[in-house]
Amino acid sequence: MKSVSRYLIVIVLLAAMVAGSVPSLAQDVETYGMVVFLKGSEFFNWAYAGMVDAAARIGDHIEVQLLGPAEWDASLEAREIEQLTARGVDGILATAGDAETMNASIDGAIAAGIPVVLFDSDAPGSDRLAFAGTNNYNAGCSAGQAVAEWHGDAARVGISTFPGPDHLGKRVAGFEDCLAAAAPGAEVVQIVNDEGRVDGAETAITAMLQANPTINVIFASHGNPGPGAAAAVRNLGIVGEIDIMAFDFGLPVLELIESGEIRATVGQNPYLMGYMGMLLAYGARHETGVTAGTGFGPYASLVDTGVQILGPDDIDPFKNPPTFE
Amino acid sequence: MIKFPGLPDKSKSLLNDRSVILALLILVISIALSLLTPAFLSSRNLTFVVTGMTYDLLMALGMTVVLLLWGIDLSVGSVLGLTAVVTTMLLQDGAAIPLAIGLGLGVSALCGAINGFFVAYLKIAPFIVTLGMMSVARGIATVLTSGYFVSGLPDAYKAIGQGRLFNVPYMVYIALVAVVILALLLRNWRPLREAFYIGTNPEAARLTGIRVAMITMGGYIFCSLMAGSAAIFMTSRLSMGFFQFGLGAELKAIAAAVIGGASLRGGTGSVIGTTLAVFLLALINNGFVLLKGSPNAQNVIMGGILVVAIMIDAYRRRDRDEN
Amino acid sequence: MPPALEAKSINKSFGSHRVLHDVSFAVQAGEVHALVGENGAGKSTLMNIIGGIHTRDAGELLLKGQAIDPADVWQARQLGISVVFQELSLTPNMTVAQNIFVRREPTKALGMIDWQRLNADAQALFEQIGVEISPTELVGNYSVGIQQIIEIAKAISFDAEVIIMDEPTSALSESEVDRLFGIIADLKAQGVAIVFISHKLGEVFRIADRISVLRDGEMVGVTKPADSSPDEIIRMMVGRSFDDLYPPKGVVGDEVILEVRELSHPPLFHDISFSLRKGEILGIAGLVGAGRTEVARAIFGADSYSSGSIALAGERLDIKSPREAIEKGIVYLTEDRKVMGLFLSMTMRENIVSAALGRFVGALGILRHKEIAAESGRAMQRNDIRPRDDLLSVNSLSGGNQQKSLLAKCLSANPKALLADEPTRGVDVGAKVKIHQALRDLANHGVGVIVISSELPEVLGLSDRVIVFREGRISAILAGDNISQAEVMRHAVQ
Amino acid sequence: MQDAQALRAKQAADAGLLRRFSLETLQVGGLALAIVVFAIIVQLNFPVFLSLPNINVMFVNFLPEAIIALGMTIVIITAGIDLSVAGIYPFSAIVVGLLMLAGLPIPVAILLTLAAGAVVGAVNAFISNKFRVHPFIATLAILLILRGVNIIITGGSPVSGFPEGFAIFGQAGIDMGGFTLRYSVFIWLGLALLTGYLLRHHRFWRLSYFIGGNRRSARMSGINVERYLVFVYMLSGTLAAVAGIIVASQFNAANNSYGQNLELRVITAVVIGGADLNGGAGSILGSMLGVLFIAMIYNAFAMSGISTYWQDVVVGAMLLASILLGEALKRRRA
Repeated sequence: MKSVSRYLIVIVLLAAMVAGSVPSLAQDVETYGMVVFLKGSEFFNWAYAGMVDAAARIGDHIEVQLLGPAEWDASLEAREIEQLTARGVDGILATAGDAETMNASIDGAIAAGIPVVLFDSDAPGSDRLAFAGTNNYNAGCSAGQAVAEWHGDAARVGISTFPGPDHLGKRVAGFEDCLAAAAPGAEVVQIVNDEGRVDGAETAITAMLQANPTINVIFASHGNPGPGAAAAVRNLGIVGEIDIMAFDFGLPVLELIESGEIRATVGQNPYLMGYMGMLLAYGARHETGVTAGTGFGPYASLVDTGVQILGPDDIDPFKNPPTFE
Repeated sequence: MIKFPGLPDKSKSLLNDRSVILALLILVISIALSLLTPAFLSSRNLTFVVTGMTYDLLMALGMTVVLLLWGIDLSVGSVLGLTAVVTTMLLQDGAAIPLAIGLGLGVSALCGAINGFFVAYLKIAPFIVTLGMMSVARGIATVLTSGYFVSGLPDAYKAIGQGRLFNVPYMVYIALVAVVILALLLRNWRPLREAFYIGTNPEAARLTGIRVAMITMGGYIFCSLMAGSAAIFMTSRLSMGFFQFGLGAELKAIAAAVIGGASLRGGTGSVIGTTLAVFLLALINNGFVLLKGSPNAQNVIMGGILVVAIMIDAYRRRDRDEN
Repeated sequence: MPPALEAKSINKSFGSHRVLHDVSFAVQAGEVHALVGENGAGKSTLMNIIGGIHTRDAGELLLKGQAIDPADVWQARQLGISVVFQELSLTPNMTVAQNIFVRREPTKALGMIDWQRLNADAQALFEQIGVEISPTELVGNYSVGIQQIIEIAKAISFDAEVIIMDEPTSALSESEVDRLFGIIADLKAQGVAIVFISHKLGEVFRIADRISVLRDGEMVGVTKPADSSPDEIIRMMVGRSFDDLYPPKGVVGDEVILEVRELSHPPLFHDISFSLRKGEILGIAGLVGAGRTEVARAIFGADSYSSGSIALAGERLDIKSPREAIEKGIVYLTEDRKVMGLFLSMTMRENIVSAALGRFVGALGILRHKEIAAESGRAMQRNDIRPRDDLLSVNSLSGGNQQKSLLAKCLSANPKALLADEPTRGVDVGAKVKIHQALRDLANHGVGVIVISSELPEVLGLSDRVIVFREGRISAILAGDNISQAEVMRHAVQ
Repeated sequence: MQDAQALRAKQAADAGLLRRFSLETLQVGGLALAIVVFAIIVQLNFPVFLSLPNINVMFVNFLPEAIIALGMTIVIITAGIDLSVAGIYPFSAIVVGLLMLAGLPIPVAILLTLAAGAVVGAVNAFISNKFRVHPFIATLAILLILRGVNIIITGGSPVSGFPEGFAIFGQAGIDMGGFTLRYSVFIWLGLALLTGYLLRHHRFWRLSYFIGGNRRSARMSGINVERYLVFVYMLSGTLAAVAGIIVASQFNAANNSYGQNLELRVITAVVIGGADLNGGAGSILGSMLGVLFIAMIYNAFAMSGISTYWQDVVVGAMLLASILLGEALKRRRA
């Protein structure tokens, strides 16, 4: 039976690890959870940093924690919300990998008396109290307008994205609409599937550029294809001939902006999303007597955190992303 | 007088019949593509098809050896991610390039050694062992980076993946050399020859005096090292490290090796076949983009190719399976 | 009264190869009818056709005069024809009772198995044939010999009118054979027709009422044991006569090659001590499960032992793996060629040189294919393996040639001591003679040879000395030219 | 006489502690013990852990895995594997949604979806049988195809807005005060008890152990192995469709992203539960405990606030540990 005891030792160690991280269960401690649809992303780390900082501002009795599936699966994210609900946390910040899928879990949390604030991507059909985040259509639109400014009617654009996520679709639609509006002669030549991967983007964009030598702009609809697009342009030895509009400001993107290989990126404000989200949730938890829920009072229902197009001169503040633990 | 005819056809020859089928398929698709789009048949495009397939090729070659040994390695994608993260983090912290690469490859070899130890010495089903390693390696990569991209790599390191000779990236030469050497070794090198025996009948191999456990373990280490090498190329080429590198790569590698003639029941596998299969898949992907296919259909196409490959293989085997 | 089973003018070809040519065969109720012939003569094909595994090209099958046409094993069994296969058809991870009654389990409502009745039925069956086997034990926990009896019990449980036994004694010890023959006698008394396929002519003469001989797909004759002799049957089988199955004995030297001292690995074997001399063939007899194979595998490093010592040519060895054993010069020819010996889907050449690759490597472990081809060619010729094409896969060879390939593989490792475990199992007479001769030649060249065999005549005919095992211990070491079978048996069982 | 005595002696010698219980009992017992110990330790630190609402969430969250594991257990017992469940699961969620949106009555939509799952299962078995490829490859191909099909038929956007009555399968339930005991839990319980009982006692279902234990001998026993495997994979496909329908109802939406790596979670749970990938061994009870174990680990992470980055590491390590345990037991008995 020695082997069984060996097995038990593993379990005990694991449990001890869980137990070791127990927060002090003092009465006044409040716990807030953040649920993201893709854990382990620089973007969401910025958002979490905002949440952590906001929590610290409120007081050191606030504890926060980050949860989320490692792969993009909206149903797994909904599960995390349900677990936090069952645990009875004081507030949840969530980002909707798929709005429709999240509705039921969000409504469940609200029904259990837990304020839920969405950030980054909204679930407008749910009972969520508030949303703080980028309007993705507008973000795409800004990029489209910038590209129109760069090249006017001469813009020939290739887009790198992958099918599935709602917000990517909105960005691409916003981009296409605003580009067409600002430069009617411009054209989106082809959209390729980067499978959400950097190396996938490199392969797909290299092929796209060869099939369409007229392309002079690449729009990356999310964080990963930017560096892939730069590598593709490097492959073809046409650095400088193609303007890349990346998305978000991961460190590799910043580096490439500095080196001139990426012209600009669409910078969202994830830190503010987390910061505002935390404040909104805390506000909902501790209502002040001013009528809430109508967009007036301690928490608003919609906070647009905005985007800015970041060029080489704008990127310094983003070079030191937050770290945890 | 006894005649000594050439080497037997089965998996020993450089060109077995599977390779011929694949080569024909490649030819047909190439002709079709060059007729359909002028962009296809340029040396530049072909160079990039080959460059783009390097990572998949390295991993598929490693997988071929593991399949040959009647094993499977589901952890290669995660090992790639872990190696990428470890190497680039070391570089970011200012480690010398050879040291960083060495430690990175060391980590991948360690993953392979753990897989191999469980499979070869503890006799645990490789599917499960490497499934566990898949979780563990990816998890460690996540923990190490907390999800951040790793960047700020020295230029000399980037040169590995981005540098060129005669306008062809170094890594293409390295991959080609790897293919040739491995093809020769698979034919002539004793440990790899013995791998065929092990994959065909492990118990008989043991009683024949073949170091079954050691060679099996070596196979897993080799497979992980190939994934690690892919990680070095990928990070230096893309100038970054990321814990999600290699996500889903294991299934691609297995599919390529099987299409190339390896069997999940061990004992067969061909370097040339695997190489051609990877090339075929890369061509199809390339053609897909060149012809502006809908991005949505890509998965269906890949799955469909696997099914077709299965059918062709079944057709090819129909005589052999009589008994 | 029509015969219990009659096959009329059966023809069968595989591709262009004609396996059965107008074969007719009949067995009466209450008769034991032996079917003999060399491997490849078509016995198994004939039985597979009767048992529903293969379909015939032409001819008729009659069961008690009624034409039948079984589509598969199941149908044949339900018609009353049960084949006891050489490769056991049992599943090790299920209990004995479940194995016997698979698909016929007594059920309650809705197909739910009635476990009590199932086990009781199995118990009753074992009582009927007079064996003590637990219905609830997993089959995998029983030895191959007992499994064979379970297999036969399964065949009987179909209320079979015809039972076909394909080499039923190949894995049985002498006492188990006696038990089986008792069962056969009972079945016979109940009017069951039994077809008994065997290579062991001694057993055939002991039990058969009639003997049919197949050669190259044709029925060459039917005879009664009383009207015939083993020599005559052999002549019918091979088309020529054999004066002697065994080569003349050689000269045993004094030099000890292998010295085994007090080798123990409880509970499998205890205090095994013997020495093997240069040029000697040392036979090991005993019941299956007496520890013979276990000792050989321990000497070879395939399994471990707990105490004792082994010395080769005076040098004490500490062998931990077959690899080390082979490097030192000890080679083991396994009893189970398909599972543990050969690489069936690989070529003959690859099989033959598999244990000797170390001799053909150059710098950095690169193989020298020319030398490999030459060695393989020599081995093909020396061991008379047919067809003489070493690039065919071993799969395509007959059992005898497979066994010769296995021997060739062992010999290519240049052994100083060869441990041959059942070297002629499942092999026809012609190949048997060749293998015996090869072993003796080896001894004459100064190799020490140990032959483990369940066939007493083989052990006695081949060996210079005989070690008898009983329950994991050596019960006797017999020498001299006139060891009798009875004497060996006495030491083996008592 | 002689042998019977020897046999009895052997049995007596073998009747050590480990032999007295079956391997299955030991493995399932060990796992159950581990679950209890783990639960106690977590409970001591997080009193909410074993509260009814939290236990309810643990179950509900892993209900799809638990239902799919029922089929996977049988597939693995027959020495097969079914990766395509991770494709069938979102596929059936989408299909049932699209059919309802097309105006079909709920029962019809559900029946058609179950049939679709069964058909995909049959295709798996067909490819594997007909072309003699390992089910790993056949089901992998189907998984890739289905992932693509899911994107194509939805255009990448979610399907939602189902009729109200559909909520009964995944959302509605009995109000227990602090939480809702969903009807879907009863669906799972019913399916688990049914498959567990049939697999243990039904003549036809038990054949899966014969096929996995020794395919050749199964053939010899007159079992049509190919046809049986069609049944097994159809069952697995249908159960994946059940899970898909439940998840669609639970979230009132369907999305092609559902089911990422689901196949691996299910296989992990089934293997932790004692099933042997070489076939011939496994039980529904074990698999359900395996799912529970994984569900507990995930929940403990949500409870404790340890960086969930460690989750993958721990689940992988648990998988390896449970395999080591199984091997150690097997070897001890050998």
